[in-house]
Amino acid sequence: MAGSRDRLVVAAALLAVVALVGVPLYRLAQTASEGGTGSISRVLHAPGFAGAAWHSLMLALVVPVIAVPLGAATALLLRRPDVPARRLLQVLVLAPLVVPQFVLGYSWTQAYSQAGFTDQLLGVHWAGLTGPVGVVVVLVVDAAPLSYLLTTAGLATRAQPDLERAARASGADGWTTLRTVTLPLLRPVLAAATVLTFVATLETFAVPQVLGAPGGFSTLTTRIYADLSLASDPASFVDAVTLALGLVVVAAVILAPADLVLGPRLRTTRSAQAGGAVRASRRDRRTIGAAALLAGYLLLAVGVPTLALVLASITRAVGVPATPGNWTLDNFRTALDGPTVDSIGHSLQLAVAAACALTLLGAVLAALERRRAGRALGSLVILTFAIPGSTLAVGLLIAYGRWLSGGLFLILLAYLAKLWALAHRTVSGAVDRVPPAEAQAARCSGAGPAAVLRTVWLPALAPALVVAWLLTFVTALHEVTMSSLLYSTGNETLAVAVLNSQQLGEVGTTAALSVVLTLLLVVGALPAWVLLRLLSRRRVGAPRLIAARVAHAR
Amino acid sequence: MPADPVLRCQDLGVTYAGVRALSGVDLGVAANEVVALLGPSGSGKSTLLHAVAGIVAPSAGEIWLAGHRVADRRSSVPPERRAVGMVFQNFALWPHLCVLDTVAYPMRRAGRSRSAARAAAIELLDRLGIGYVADRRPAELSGGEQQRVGLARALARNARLYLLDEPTAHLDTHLREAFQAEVLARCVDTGAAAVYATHDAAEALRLADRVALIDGGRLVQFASPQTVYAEPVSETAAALTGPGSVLSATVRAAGPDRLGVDLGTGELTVLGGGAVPGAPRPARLLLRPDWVRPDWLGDDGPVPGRVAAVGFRGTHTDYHVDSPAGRVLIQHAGPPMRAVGDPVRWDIHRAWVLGPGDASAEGDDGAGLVQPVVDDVEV
Amino acid sequence: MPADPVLRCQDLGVTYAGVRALSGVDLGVAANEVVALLGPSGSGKSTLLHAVAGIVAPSAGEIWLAGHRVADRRSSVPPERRAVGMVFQNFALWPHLCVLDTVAYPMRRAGRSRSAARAAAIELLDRLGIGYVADRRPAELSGGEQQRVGLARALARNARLYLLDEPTAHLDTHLREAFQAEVLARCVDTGAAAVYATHDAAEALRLADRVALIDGGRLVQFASPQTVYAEPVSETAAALTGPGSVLSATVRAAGPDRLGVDLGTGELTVLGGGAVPGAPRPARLLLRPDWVRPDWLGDDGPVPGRVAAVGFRGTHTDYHVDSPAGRVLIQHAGPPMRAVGDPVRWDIHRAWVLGPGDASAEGDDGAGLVQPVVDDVEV
Amino acid sequence: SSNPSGSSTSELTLYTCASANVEQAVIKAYEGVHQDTKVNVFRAPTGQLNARVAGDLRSGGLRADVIWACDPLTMHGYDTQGLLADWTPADASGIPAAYRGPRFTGVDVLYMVAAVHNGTAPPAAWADLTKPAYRGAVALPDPTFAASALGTLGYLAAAPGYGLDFYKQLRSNGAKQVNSPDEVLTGVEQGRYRAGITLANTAYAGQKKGSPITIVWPQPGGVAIYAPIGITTRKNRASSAGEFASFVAGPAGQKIMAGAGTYVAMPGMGGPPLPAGRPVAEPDWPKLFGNYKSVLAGYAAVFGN
Ligand SMILES: Nc1ncnc2c1ncn2[C@@H]1O[C@H](COP(=O)(O)OP(=O)(O)OP(=O)(O)O)[C@@H](O)[C@H]1O
Ligand SMILES: Nc1ncnc2c1ncn2[C@@H]1O[C@H](COP(=O)(O)OP(=O)(O)OP(=O)(O)O)[C@@H](O)[C@H]1O
Ligand SMILES: [Mg+2]
Ligand SMILES: [Mg+2]
Repeated sequence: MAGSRDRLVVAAALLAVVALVGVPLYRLAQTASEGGTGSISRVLHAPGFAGAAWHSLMLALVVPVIAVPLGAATALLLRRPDVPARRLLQVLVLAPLVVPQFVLGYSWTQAYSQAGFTDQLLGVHWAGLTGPVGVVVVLVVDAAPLSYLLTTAGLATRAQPDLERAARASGADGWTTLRTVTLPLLRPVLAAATVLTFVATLETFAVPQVLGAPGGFSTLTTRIYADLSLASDPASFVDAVTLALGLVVVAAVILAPADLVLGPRLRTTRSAQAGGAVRASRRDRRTIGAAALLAGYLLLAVGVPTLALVLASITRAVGVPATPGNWTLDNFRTALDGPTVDSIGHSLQLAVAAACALTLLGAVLAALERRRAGRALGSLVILTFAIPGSTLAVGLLIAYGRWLSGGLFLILLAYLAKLWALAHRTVSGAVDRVPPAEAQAARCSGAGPAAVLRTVWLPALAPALVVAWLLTFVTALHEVTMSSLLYSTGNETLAVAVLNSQQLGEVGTTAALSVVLTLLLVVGALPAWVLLRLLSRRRVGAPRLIAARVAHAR
Repeated sequence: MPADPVLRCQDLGVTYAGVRALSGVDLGVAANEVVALLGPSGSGKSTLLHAVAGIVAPSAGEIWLAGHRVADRRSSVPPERRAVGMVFQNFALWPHLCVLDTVAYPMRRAGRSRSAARAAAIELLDRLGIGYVADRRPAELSGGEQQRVGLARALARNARLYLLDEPTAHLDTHLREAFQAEVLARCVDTGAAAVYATHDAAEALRLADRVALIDGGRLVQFASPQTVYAEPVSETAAALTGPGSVLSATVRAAGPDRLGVDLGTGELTVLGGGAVPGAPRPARLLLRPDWVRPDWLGDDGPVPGRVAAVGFRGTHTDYHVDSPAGRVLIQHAGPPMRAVGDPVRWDIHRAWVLGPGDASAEGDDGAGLVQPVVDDVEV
Repeated sequence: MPADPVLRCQDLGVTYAGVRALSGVDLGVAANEVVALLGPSGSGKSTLLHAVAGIVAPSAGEIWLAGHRVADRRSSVPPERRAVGMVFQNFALWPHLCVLDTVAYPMRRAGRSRSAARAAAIELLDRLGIGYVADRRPAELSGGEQQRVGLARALARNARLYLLDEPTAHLDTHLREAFQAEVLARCVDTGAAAVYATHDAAEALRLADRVALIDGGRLVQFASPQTVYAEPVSETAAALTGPGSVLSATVRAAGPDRLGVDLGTGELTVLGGGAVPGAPRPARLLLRPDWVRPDWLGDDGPVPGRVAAVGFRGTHTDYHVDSPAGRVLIQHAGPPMRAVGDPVRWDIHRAWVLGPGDASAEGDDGAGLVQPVVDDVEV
Repeated sequence: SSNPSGSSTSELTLYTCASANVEQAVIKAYEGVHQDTKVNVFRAPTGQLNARVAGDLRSGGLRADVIWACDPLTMHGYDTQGLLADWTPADASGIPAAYRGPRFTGVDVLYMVAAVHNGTAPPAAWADLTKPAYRGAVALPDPTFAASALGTLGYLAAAPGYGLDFYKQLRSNGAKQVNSPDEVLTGVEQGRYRAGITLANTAYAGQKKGSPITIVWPQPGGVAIYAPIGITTRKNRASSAGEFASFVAGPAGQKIMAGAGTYVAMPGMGGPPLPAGRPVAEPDWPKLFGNYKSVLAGYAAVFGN
């Protein structure tokens, strides 16, 4: 009967995959085929296609290669209890996460472009910002927190310091230990981070649009957007869809083999011996140096742009010096009047609902993945992550609009479809670190599957689950394209307000809006972050009666 | 053995990804019985216990618990629905639970209130002498403390059968016997049974009602401690059940339970048995240390020898003595009274003739009986 | 001990988050020497080894390796720059490396080519009898196989000092002695030394040149095997170093190495020593089993008794005998020849008088000498 | 604007890309007059609008009764798909003929003008932007993103003395193409670019707030892009669709829009002040409907990458 319950779960998951991934993709494929094979060749031979495709692929390959090591290194550094200002750094590292993508490019131009913040202040500006290099840098900064969080969650899942000590005692110095033990044990986590960053970059739009265009740097996603803006002509619409599916194909071609071949290889079965306690190591010069380096990075990559953004939000008009004389709250008033407040409410509801559902879906998938039945599911759900929001939204509209058009629920579905992979990979990376013997011991102690889930897997995976929740929540809250396409009167989301202010060309208002949003996030995410820290510290107060006993023992 | 044994394995076989770890094991355990599972490293002890617990599925045969079939090649009842208490060789403690909650865990699952479970857990921990670590996490415990937490957790489950996988490997004699007493008491009180995997012969012999010798995944012998010690079915079995020496000698039957043994110094008539040939024939002869009597003073011991190695073991001293028939292990109470090279004459009052078909068995696990002698460093 | 010992601990202390695990340990190990670290569970054996290896930093005292100070309260040389080979109590095997690469690891770190390291690793694995698992990952090994991989890895490091934390807990006698031979050979060949943590008294006594008794984080006694067995400094020490009984008797000095002992049946003059009072005075008397001689047949044994429990141990049988002076443990070769309740008279030829200031030491670890008797289930 | 007796109200769905304040003002006014009608709005930039329409069409048909686009081209696209029903405003007399068609009518107008950062000599004619004075300092919006830019392109490409050569010269003069007119404006306001082609209303708004820019209407004129409205061929289209559209196109609606700060199609309705005697250029939309693809292709050859 446990078996039947099992089968039920599997069936439900398969159903969800079909509904959220299969159907929309199928309907999009149908749409693309409207134009026959003609549209494909038209797309392929359109001027500039090759360049855009190359740019997209280049970004998707380069960004993870820089961002993932950066994030992982940060996590490994901040895991050391002896890092100065550790707590503060741990918070700041997450900052890029809370700055919405739709102002990211803008905040950087504000900060570093000619006549920007640093130019006014120090007379230095960065010409390369608009162009490939700028795009890569900003995307890296934006992506680093992801791998940082995944790595941190992984380390928190099962820190096994004794494995590293064994390496030291076998003659390996710190670096060699990192290379030969710590990192290999993190492989599944790093793989997850790489895949997610790869796809997210492949699909990113806002940053290339703002920073790429002036340098003549177009990507597939910007082309899709261009096609859509001309899509009152059905042909261009079909082109857009075809391009989007192209992205899916790229993702599939690169990821599916990696998942099926590499995935299992990276996994290791832990044995259940207690991993030894983490002990404070003496602070040395290298640690301090690294911390300083990190602080500097955060200042340049997060501090200055954010500051520029805040200044823009409180400055009367663009182009006037951000001196107190020119400060005003008008931007905030404009930002918050009209439907904005309600829409923020809606977005929060959606984000919370999506995050909760996604954390569950992700966990379920991570579990099924290890069965023969669910092996390929992981590679399937990532496909919808690869489609630009606008197109995926159309896919869902086509699939379910007949019944759900204009409701919040359709937007929720869109979020689930889009972000499932994000939640799944986050959890999946951590699962491998939990020794199977722990679950076996629980069952031999009389725990049924449900109890094992609650008492062994949940605590073990808690850090990963919190991170999954956090990531999906933030992403959903920032989401603009899908909801702006699926909303209707009465259930406006934040996107509507954002696009409105953008459409009015009121940079200040957009800035103000994103500042509000950031504050909201900080308020909302702080508890989750604290929770994560508690879990990763894994020190829970002893029950009262024990404390008493221990006193007289020994 | 009663009609409904607590445990019955029929032709049980287990394979791991091709590796055949267990095959054709037939085993029955009655209520109140403590069976020692004695075997060398890698012989399949843990595998057998895991199969009975329901952690690994058998690839062949059946497992019956209290008259119900719980596993065969097709189906398998999950561990939580088998009334077994398991001690894992590698403890398998939960890093996120403090000791108290770990031991309370099985009782919570059995539906007891948190406070009741904790109280019972405390009591159990105290009986195993680790009440003082109740609020610690496994990572903050010494090896033996971890192991005792594992023991407490197993005992905390109200089981019909306890599966103990080298439960005392990290415990000193005192704790070891305290725990064994605990288990025996439990078996008597509740009519439960226990299967106790170990490779410490002395421990197995003292503790168990019956000893199951397992080697290379097969059940070699299953009998009472005294039988497996004095009448091992094979040289491997002999090696598993305690110290001893195997010499080649000419042997013949000399009446009931009597042997005529010629160690190259004329025939001696001694107690014993085994694969005894009618007419005098060369055979492999097992001599346990307690069957050999050294004669330190005089020279009326029939067999001559020369001390090749000496090992002080506290209550007694091991003397490895070279003699015409081969190297023989002699134990004598007290500290060493002879040095390497000293002559010594000795006598035997019992011997056991090993079957011939066993040289192979010895070959394939390489565990010869004459063990490397640690005191002479030519090894 | 030579001028520059391989290891010297001075007033060494270690605390874990408040828990004081080790204090005031002074220990010296010379080249070629094998020191057994004998102590009950939780006594601080692993902590000491970890401190020497550089895995935990001392909270007090100093550690010297081959004449260099490697750790004090302020600074600590990292493990990789101490020439030590460590066997971890919980193996600490790397889940992602196959056995071969695990054992090759230290040699690779020492700068040997991959192929050379692998060849050497194979050879080492074969010597420990696990060549057949070379390409498996730890998760696919039995407990004892895992432990042997841990041993191989430690031996694979070319060290001046080997730190072995209960290295044979999961091995059978045969493998155990094979490994110990390996270690001894290594020490002789390379002039290295070894510290061997265990709680198996017999093993420690046979293997070690000197035995360090550790209890409650303190070094209790540090002497030759025969001394710690026959002349333990305290009841705890006596408990650690082997079986025995503690009786209360009236004792007086009776000449050099002679005691007058009255067990309530008139004075006997026996070998022995210890905290001997000049005038007859009640004292706690340690009797090792090999100091007690039962007299099964006649009744000329001076002390009467009655068998309270019997335990078959293969080479010999334990008889726990109740007598006026208390319960005494008698061992006799061969299978049980008396049952519970049978009368038996006995004699002693040696005894050791334990110091008075020791009752406390007994109190705080609860390890009384008269061990719970497993055969009568009233425990 | 919720109505207690839901039964008696008729609902009307408007798809638009007009800016919120304008569209909201009009709807409020309309609902004020017609208590029994509730207007649902889907407002999005042209791209999303197109996507939504396309999605509707493939899932049971268009769900809009009235479409109010930001440019004629988009509207024409819908028209050629047969999404627009025949409709002309009740009294369209006030609206210039150029903005009137059989199925859609322009209700407000966007003007593409030149904005220069203060301290830069304003261009008298569009052609001046190709002068060395503006080398590397001009920003222009991407016509594939913004219909306003496409309109401008359409006009200048056809204008005598301009054509694609003009864009070639811009390119060789180091002009930068960004996405939207708003990015152009922001860049100019900041001083990242000295001059740029952008929308009059946002530019004046920025100037009003104090951004250091000057706005000029270069010869042959600021390019006018009218935003048309029309009713759909949706089956069971709301009866009030035509009425609403007519309201927007009629004097009442125009006044309100003007009040909301947009340049309405109907002259004399007020609205934000515009410089007197400004030159205004009207693209030849019908021609552009036919050839915008080739125009874009030609442009891509210049500014594409
Ligand atoms: N990380 C830790 N935090 C707190 N206490 C600890 C920690 N590790 C060990 N201890 C305590 O220190 C004492 C000594 O531990 P240690 O592991 O040295 O004992 P041991 O002699 O190795 O015992 P065993 O034979 O059981 O392995 C024990 O009481 C243990 O509870
Ligand atoms: N997961 C596995 N995959 C492959 N082979 C395995 C696996 N687990 C165990 N084996 C093999 O099966 C055999 C029996 O293993 P088992 O753990 O039962 O031995 P054991 O008697 O418990 O030995 P020990 O006393 O060392 O624990 C061993 O040879 C081992 O190599
Ligand atoms: Mg085992
Ligand atoms: Mg230990």
